[in-house]
Amino acid sequence: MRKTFMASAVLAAALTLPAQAADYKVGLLLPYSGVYASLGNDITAGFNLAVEHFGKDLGDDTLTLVQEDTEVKPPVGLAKARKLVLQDKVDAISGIVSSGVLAALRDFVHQTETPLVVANAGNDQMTGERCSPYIIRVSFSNGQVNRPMGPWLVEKGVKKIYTLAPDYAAGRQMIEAFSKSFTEAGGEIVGGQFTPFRKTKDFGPYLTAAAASGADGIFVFYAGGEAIGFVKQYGEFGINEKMPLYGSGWLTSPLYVGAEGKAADGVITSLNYSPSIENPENERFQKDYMAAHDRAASEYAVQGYDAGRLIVEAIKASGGDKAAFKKNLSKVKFSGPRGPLEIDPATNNIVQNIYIYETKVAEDGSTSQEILDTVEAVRDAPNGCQMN
Amino acid sequence: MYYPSKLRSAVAALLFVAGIVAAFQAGYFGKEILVEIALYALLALSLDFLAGFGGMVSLGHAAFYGIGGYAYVIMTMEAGVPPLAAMALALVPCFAAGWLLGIVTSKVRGIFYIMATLAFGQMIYVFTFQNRMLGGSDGVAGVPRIDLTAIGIDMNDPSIFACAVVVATGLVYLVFSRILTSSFGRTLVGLHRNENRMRALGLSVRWYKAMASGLAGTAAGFAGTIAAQHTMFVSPGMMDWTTSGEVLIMVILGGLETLIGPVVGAAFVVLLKHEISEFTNHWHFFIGVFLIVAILAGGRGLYGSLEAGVARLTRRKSEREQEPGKTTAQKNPEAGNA
Amino acid sequence: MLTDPGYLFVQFLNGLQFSMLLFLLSVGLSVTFGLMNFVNLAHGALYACGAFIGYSIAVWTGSFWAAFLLAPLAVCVIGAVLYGVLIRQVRSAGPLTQVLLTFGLIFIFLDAFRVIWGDLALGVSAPTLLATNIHIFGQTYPLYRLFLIALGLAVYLILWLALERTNIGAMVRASVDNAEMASCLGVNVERLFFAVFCTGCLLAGLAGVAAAPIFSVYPGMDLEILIPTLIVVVIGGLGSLKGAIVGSLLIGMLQTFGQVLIPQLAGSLSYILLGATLILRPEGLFPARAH
Amino acid sequence: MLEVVELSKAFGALRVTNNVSFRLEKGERRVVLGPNGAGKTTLFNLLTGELSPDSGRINIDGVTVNQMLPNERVRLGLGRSFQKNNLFDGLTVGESLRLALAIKRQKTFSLWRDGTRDAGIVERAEEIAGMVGLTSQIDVSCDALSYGARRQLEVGLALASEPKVLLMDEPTSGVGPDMTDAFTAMVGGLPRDLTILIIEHDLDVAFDIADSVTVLNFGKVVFDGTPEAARTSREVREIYLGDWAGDA
Repeated sequence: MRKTFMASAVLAAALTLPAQAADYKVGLLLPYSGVYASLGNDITAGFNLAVEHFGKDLGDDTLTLVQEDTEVKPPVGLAKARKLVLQDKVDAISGIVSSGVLAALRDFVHQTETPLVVANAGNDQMTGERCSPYIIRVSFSNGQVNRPMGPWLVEKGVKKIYTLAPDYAAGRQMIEAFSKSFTEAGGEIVGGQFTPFRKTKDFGPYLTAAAASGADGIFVFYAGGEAIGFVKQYGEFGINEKMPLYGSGWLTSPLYVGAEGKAADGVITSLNYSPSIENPENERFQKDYMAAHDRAASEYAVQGYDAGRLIVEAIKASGGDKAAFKKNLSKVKFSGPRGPLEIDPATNNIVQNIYIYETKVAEDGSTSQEILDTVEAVRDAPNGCQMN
Repeated sequence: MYYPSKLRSAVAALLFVAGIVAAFQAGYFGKEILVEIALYALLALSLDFLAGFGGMVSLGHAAFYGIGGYAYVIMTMEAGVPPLAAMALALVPCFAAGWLLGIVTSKVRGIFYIMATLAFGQMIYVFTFQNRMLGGSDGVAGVPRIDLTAIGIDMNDPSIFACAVVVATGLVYLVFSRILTSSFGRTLVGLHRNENRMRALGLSVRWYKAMASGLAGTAAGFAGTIAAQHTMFVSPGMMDWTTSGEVLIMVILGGLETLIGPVVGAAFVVLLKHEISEFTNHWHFFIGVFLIVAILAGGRGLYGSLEAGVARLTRRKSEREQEPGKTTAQKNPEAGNA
Repeated sequence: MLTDPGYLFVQFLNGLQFSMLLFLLSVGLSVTFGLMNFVNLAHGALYACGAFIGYSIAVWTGSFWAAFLLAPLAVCVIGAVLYGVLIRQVRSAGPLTQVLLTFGLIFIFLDAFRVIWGDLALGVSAPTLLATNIHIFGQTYPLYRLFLIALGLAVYLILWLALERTNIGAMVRASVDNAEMASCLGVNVERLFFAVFCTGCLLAGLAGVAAAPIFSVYPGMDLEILIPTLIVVVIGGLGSLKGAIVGSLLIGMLQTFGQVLIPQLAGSLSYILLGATLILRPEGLFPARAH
Repeated sequence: MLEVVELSKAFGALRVTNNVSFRLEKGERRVVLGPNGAGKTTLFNLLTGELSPDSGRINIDGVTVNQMLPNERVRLGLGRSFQKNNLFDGLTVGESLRLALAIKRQKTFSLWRDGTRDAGIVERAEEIAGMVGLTSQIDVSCDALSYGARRQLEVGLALASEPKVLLMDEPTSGVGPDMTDAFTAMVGGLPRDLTILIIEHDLDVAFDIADSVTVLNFGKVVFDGTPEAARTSREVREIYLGDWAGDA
């Protein structure tokens, strides 16, 4: 699918005096079919909203968007990236939901020196040992989201944890990051399992094992359909009455929490965004998103929104100089719906707040998120990243 | 029996020339699509060899694609084998896996064979997906391409790479065309037509099935080594059983048991997919409809229908030339294939 | 943990529950396989139909039980239409044609689900009556899952009685054994096949709606269940009720206890079992047709 | 050339082949007769190797073949035709015969050369087509042949495995009386040094072709002798009158 979006303004031209004007082209590389299609659509919606909010005063510069579907297949993603760079001659690419696609693209964008503004994929390595000056991540790293939960839980008196996550790279990175910070803070991982990715629908056997492990709580990473199945089954087995559930925030994402029902009540998770964050940026974002799409904006939409804003701000800061634009992408700082954001020059990963929140399910089934704690400006260690 | 008829050779030559022209004339994305077509063509024609001519309808063909890709990656990136040698060596495990699969499934037929190959493919898929040494779900990036700068060829030039892939596909086509006209090819078709009779005539059936499976696996693996270099990346997604299914669709839409038909099918499906995805994300739907229509229309596929049409025309012409009543039955290349 | 009988018993129930779901799916597929050598890869899509339609009915009427009763019927109607329009025309064609036709159907269903129900996973609540849990051997177990187990066993019993004790059942068995002979004896094999096919669709729809409260409902759920179902059918042997139930129990238990005891292998265990079966007993454990 | 010694085979309690013995000299043509259920097909399958005997021996050209697989026996010189046509639909008569010859002459291995086009094989295929009366239809696809022609090709394929001993399973089943005569003439025209064992139901065919006759009943040999002796044998007549009245 190819949609072209034009945002330009003549009005501002008289006010500023750019050295020159440039026509920017940005490729949105996202899954629009396949299992992650809903994520791709949310990110696109957020991105477009950012262009609407912030792209009105671009001066003589123009911004054109080209959308391409990655289908969640790394070879397809790479082929589309090549098309965007070599044929459409885009100045930057944004998007990328799955880490597999990101891994496939890494060398290509690095070699062609095409800035890639990652709006979801969280593979630690891409802002760690395999980092690149051209890969700028405004979403999160898998470790970043989960690390703060370790010390926080220990502080709340949770000493023993059983872990569960799907058996693929992201699942393992999330659990490893949590386990490390949790044990360093004095906690103990009493057991855990990695469940076959997208092949596990029945979590009964794992939940039964977790319940019998003697842990104080369960820490999990599940997203999408797996999250719904997991949380519901957690409730069905009555484990919610004796063993609290913790995890990374996708578990109780507003997208799915409605389908999870009562069982989601009291689940405590950490994430880089929650719709209930209170600041004017978030209020505006949620209000306008709701007006346009008739539903609350998800954590994916906000990543698209911030990616879009980052690109627009970089354009504004560059005065029509495309070389400066590439450099400015990683220098943009702003306070958005997620709070203050900046790009860590050591890794090009985002530095952002991580919110620890509790999901509340009311009697009538409506859900809300109560932020219990905010861990400010979480920054990843370089993890072997050397920019060059 | 397979004959490289004039029509087949003409279509093959036409596609080859079109491929070479496209390699130099098409836009960058056009070159991407060209390589994608060529890779699917390799998979489809080798599957046609196995399924169309040999009667072994496999849903595990993509596993060999993956084995070839991963073998190339392990050899170049872990064992330090030079890429060109690695490309050749990577074919060994592909042949071996295909051969073993052929031996093991030699007594399994029809739907059971389909299931057995599906299980084989899924086992390889799950093994790779869960194996962190092989990069697990994320796969392995940074795969090197073969280096032919010594003879003045730069494989990093998209046109040269696309051209090389088209030439490789053409060569594999010629090799399979030759194999199908060899004693082995004749025997394979005989096995498909009547396995019991072949056994009764004294043939040790399983060795031939193993060989056919090994050869098809080798060609699919060869495609895998190219795919790994093309994207400079391998991932378990290469081996998903739906990839095998898509290749089977290409074989059918192009024309089963024609060898060139599946190449036509690969080009058709890949182009159709890209055209449709220009205006909708729901290209699966349209491919599904096309497939069903093609099957209800007789299942000959695009090239198969062309061949049948030409055969009908020439038959009518020769009937007109001969006196009525003196016509002898024609040798029908499509016979028993409808 | 592994020596705790309560724990093992609950895992056994988990295995049984998964087996019953597989049984509901595989029995229809197996008998259509056996009766007419018809390969239906779209069987999983019919299961997903049951889940999606069930979801919509549950949302509209506010009653799970309405969905539970109506969704299977709706799937049965969809099956009947598919049969009339497409399947009848290829039912005597080779497995290749059937595989491809039904593969095409998978593609069509996949996008149809996305267009109608969207890309997001949906949840269905278990009926209030069953949305609780009970205590067995000091362990908590969801009542709804016990209901699923009972449902599977009840369907097995009904099918067994229907096959063994009724005229139609005798006709089905005779036709599976030798369709030519049966049609010589005056059995309308065509109509019988249609009836069996529709029953299979009904059961697939039932499995879909019954599974919806436990699993979530999302596009792609059909492909995920298809492969285990096919494995059950092939391991059990084509066309036999006994094969379907034994195959389901084998795979269900193997998966469940595999996940608990040898998690590293859990993903491949059923494929290994399938491979071994095909090598040692290519016809499956209890094929209906003696060869 | 072919020797069967005290061959027995039982399915459960049912002894389908009970201590059967006979021998064929080189060039001898023997017909095994018997009513339905006499154990003819079981005997045939024991000879080809589809079944293995409980006891007894089968010798081909002095070699005991009890443990051999069907295809190994074929290589040793045991050819067979099938009761139901078992042809290569989609292949022409010539292609089928050349393929069969290539298998026998072990020319099926090459991945490069087409051994079925070797001069020797092409000539021999034409010869065999001539022997079974299909010269004019050599380029016709098997599935386009008439039923009778398909029966002829069935025998042609068996001949193409260049057997020393040819086993034929009810070669005239389903063919009309005219064709039966033509068939008898065709067998009569086969090289005299070819040893032939025919399993038959039809008495007349048996008497026209055979040098010797074996009659089976309930798995046992009840008669072994010349066709003339069989005609006058009381035992044969009893079975014949009892079971074969319809054919008489």
